[in-house]
Amino acid sequence: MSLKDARRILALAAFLISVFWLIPYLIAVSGYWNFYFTLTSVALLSVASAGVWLTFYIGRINIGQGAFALIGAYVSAILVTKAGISFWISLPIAGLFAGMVAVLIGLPILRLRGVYFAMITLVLTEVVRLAALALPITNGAKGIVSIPLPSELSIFGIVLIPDFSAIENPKLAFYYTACALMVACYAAMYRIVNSRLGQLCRSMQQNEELALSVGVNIAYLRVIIFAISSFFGGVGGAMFGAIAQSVYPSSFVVKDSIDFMLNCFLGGLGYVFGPMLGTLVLYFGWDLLFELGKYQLLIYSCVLILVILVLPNGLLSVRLSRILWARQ
Amino acid sequence: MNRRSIFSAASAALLLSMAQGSVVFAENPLLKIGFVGVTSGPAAAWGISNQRSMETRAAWINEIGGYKIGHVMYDIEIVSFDDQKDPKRAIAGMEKMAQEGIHYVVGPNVDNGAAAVRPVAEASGIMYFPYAFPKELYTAPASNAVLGMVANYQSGPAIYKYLIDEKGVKTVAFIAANESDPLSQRDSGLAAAEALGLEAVSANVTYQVDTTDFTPVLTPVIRTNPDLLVLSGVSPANAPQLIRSARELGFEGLISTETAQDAQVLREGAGDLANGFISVGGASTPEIASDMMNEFVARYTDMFGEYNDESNTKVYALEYILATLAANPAGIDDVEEFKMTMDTFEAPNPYMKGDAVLRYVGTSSFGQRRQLSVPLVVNVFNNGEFETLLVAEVD
Amino acid sequence: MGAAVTPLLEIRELTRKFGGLTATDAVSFDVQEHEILSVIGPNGAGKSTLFKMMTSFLATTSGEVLFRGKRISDLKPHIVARMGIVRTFQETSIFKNMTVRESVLIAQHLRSTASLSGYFFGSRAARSDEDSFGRRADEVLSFLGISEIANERASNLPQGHLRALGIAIGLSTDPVALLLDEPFAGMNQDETMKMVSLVKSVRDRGVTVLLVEHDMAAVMTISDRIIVLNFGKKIAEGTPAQIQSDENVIEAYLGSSDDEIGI
Amino acid sequence: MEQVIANGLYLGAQYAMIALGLTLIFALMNVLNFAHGQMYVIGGFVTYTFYGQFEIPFIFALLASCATLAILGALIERFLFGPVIRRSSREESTMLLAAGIAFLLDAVILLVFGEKQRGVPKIVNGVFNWDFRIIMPYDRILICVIAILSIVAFISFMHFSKTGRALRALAQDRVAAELMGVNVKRYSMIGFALGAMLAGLVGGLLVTITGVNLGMGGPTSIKAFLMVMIGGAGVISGAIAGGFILGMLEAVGLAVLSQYGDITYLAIFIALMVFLAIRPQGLMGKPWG
Repeated sequence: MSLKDARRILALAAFLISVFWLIPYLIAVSGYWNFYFTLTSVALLSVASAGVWLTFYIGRINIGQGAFALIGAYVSAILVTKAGISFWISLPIAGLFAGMVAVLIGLPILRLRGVYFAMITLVLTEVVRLAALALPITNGAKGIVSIPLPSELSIFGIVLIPDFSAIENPKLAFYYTACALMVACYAAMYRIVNSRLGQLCRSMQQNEELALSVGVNIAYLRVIIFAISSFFGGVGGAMFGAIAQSVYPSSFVVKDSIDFMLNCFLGGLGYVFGPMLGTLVLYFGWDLLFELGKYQLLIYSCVLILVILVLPNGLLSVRLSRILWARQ
Repeated sequence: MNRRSIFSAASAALLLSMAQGSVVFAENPLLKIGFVGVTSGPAAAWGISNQRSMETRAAWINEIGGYKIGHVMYDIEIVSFDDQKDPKRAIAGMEKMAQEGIHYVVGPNVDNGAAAVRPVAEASGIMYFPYAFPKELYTAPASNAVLGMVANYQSGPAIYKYLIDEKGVKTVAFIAANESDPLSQRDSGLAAAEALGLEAVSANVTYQVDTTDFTPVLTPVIRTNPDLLVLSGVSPANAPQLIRSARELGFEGLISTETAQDAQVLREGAGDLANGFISVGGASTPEIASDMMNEFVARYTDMFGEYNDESNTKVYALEYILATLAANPAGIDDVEEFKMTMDTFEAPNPYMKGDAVLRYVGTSSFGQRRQLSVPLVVNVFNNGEFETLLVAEVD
Repeated sequence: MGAAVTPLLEIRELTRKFGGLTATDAVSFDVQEHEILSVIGPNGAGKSTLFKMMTSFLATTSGEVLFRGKRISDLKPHIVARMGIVRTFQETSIFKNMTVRESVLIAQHLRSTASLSGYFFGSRAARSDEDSFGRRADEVLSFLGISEIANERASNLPQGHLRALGIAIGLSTDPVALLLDEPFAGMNQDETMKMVSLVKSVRDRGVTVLLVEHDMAAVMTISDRIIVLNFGKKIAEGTPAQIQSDENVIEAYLGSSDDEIGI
Repeated sequence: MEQVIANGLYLGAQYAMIALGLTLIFALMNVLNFAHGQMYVIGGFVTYTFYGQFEIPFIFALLASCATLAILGALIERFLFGPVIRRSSREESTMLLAAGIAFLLDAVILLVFGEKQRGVPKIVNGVFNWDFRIIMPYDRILICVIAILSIVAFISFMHFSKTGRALRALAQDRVAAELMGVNVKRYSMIGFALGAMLAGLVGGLLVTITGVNLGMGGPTSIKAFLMVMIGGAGVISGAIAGGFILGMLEAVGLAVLSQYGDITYLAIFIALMVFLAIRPQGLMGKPWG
């Protein structure tokens, strides 16, 4: 094992320990219970942002992740409330459904690049919201409310996940679930980026024509990547629906789509863990500035602009972290 | 590594600011009341009128030495959280309120926010006072939400009935923004109108929230030539444009809405064209405003430069919370005590002339008392001012 | 029937129209195995369009391309590439932010045996692919004499190395026919001569090479045969000596104001 | 039907003007300016302040809007976009900056002008009514005419003035323009200022009809994006065409689909997606990737 590998494993261990042990410990000691929800949100939003990052990775600006998050939230909510399916089964179905929609939409629109793709995805967010308002199965404007908390998941009588409504602290349970999702999602991303798959994606991002002429099936690859991206969006959205126990057509709107994209930019498009850090800073930053009252938005935007001026290639372009983040 | 350092810096910053916060008010014990709502972006007016009316009232109370609950005088502090009209943020806001040990929170302002905070509020023992109408929030088994205003399915029938009797209205048309809250309000308004025997000649036309020119939207509606045009759930920003476009298209019937509006905005945006426009308001019209209401308006204007008539209805939530706590001081830390008091609570309404009372209502709509009895004041706009058309009460 | 070997590529009546403009007009010729064939012509003669159609990057308006007697027009570009007909482009024919070795690794994609999910999970096929790709990449780089720049970023390379990289990318696909688009453009005498010998050595590996080129001196030295296009039409075909004395060609070039072409 | 066409024309003229500034900035710097709508709102509020509050003649208030926005645009280009574009490795990164600026302007608007909807007195009273076939208030007709005149003036400026030609050269090919001796830095700033000024102008014009509030910014930007896409990104004539087409689509869509209310915009948006998927470069644009 090389030194580099050893460092990586150490960094991973440190990350896992801080997410699953240190942060809960600090929260318990300091009594800031409300950070659980904020961090849960960060974890889930960073899963959706990871999807956007993946589409950036194949050279597409994706401002449509809100649409897939909303689709995911509705699929899960409908399955749980109308079909009585366990949330834990509905979660992957929500992701898969979002992925399927992505394949259908992606086939025609992934041919586009640059702002053209960006605009279509932006319109897509609005289309899904309007469809949610118009379709009967989504219960229209009234939304789906009073969704039960996730129930028990057991296989052969062995309880894998306890019933959330029965446990003492569902906040903590949601936090652990969200973090587990996040870790799984970023592990998958890391693997994609550092395998040949990642090289193929980068070849597409940098020169689609050349990639095509050396035999890369870019049409197939980009649909697959877009589907994975939307899968992340769907899962993130479904989980949010479970926490809020309600879904409305306006649960994820254009602003969310834009936020997902901004998370990626802020963290750095060249770094796998960019969207995670970007989400943390953008989302958590807003909460921290809560004390500023009416100047909250002013200070928030000024800080944001300053960060962009100093680090136009994202937060992670500060090289203090070669150990943790593989530079692409 | 990075994440951890940000986290600890954050905790430090928060601790520091909280320490400062508690130093400022030292004389009386502090009672914190929360506000979670939208104070930035397109719908900012809703939340800001809410927040400002609470801050005005709190400053006023503190100036005169505090609010007496039990044997203690409390200073009131308003803790506000801007949810940006995003249900995810609203949950974070409610968590923050729980963190601050707050048990009474005004808001959120929209349906999806109110629905989203419900799990947190119930788990953390928070009573919240949304300005959102979904009945599920107020009907058992839900018990922590209290509707902060008159719902449109309550005010609508009162207005329609009045217009049928007094103005001979027979046909009605609805127009709403293509968004959850206005659409729900349109649907319930439509049901109410039909129950009263009105014929709905147009109820399907909607507009995008970001519409700035309503002529194309209204053209087909006006063609149906209704006696009454209802602007369901219209935001104060859109109301003057809608009125203006309708009048310019030659519409001569009545126009009404079941949401609160601001006279200044109507005056600027539609001028004389808004004459005769019927909306729901609070109690600031001269006919019914008490001295206390007038002083409230004066103080609000002092503090923030300009009054917003939407605050007429929004002044009540804070007053109700404090008065109910005064009636049963045990409620300060225990919302179950508060809930028990709600069923019997009654106090004079300081903002209205006459013998109006503050009490909790809602049994006929929700099966339990989970609504503030805010006077249902129906105003008509005339030459730049609101005049009271009728006053009613909801049960 | 005659005992003539089937040509590697047969171009038959290939036509492409853009709106009212005819970019190539019923162009036909054959490409034999192991030859170096150049396509020349004044600017706008339709050379690049021709290459694009041969590799399916552009749909044909009419006509067809046969590869070893089988029709390949209308196939997807990456399928054509997989059959061994590979095109490299002008200056931009690189992956800017990749190293030379990474680019060459990517270029071997059409020889991969593992599936995408295989690469994700690191299946046995994927691992053996990676090994063979690596060996092959090193071999190609040393063959072209550019091993020392293997870990340089493409965006940092000088002109000459860029072209070599372009050829390396083309060569790593293990092509049957390599279509080079202006490989000598913007090079000085020295660089051009190096490149010429490089192209020749590629052919000596058994690869058929097609060129689109402006540099007459290089074309004349390197080509076995030359096709001349003018205004989308083929006006001449033959050995360098034949072309140099062809009246149509001389007229086409004199008639054009293209003075970079020194005939 | 006449009413529908009149509505469409009127909507189209105002949309086209909004899209013009956006497409100019896009053509020059390849920046998708998310803050364009906020600039429009500021234009509206400045005119409101001068004309509505201080009762200065409308035309001067309008000029004040233009001047404010031109200066603001120049500053934003000089100190924000310029440096970031030079230093970022992927040009999309400017989107984050644009969004940051949009947030900032939103915050400033909220603090300076407040949360309420604002309106100004009508500049012309009366309604043109052609036998109930076309009903159009005179102020709308006036604004529509001014908008069309401004568009014509802008196009002439781009074609016949030295600055305009330099800007067009810049838009076509930055490198070539630099080689031809165009001062790229200076003209980028002028172009951005001009784009912002257009936003201010249309904001100032429309405040007389639609009023203004702080929430109009974001949706306006998005609508402007759509128009630019329909016409073709970075093409002036495309933006104008896009504006008129979207205006017509809305007018016709709302008239035809009004009984299905909820799905009018759904239909418009889906049609847009299909159109863009088939013809990504829009009506007049060149493919860009």
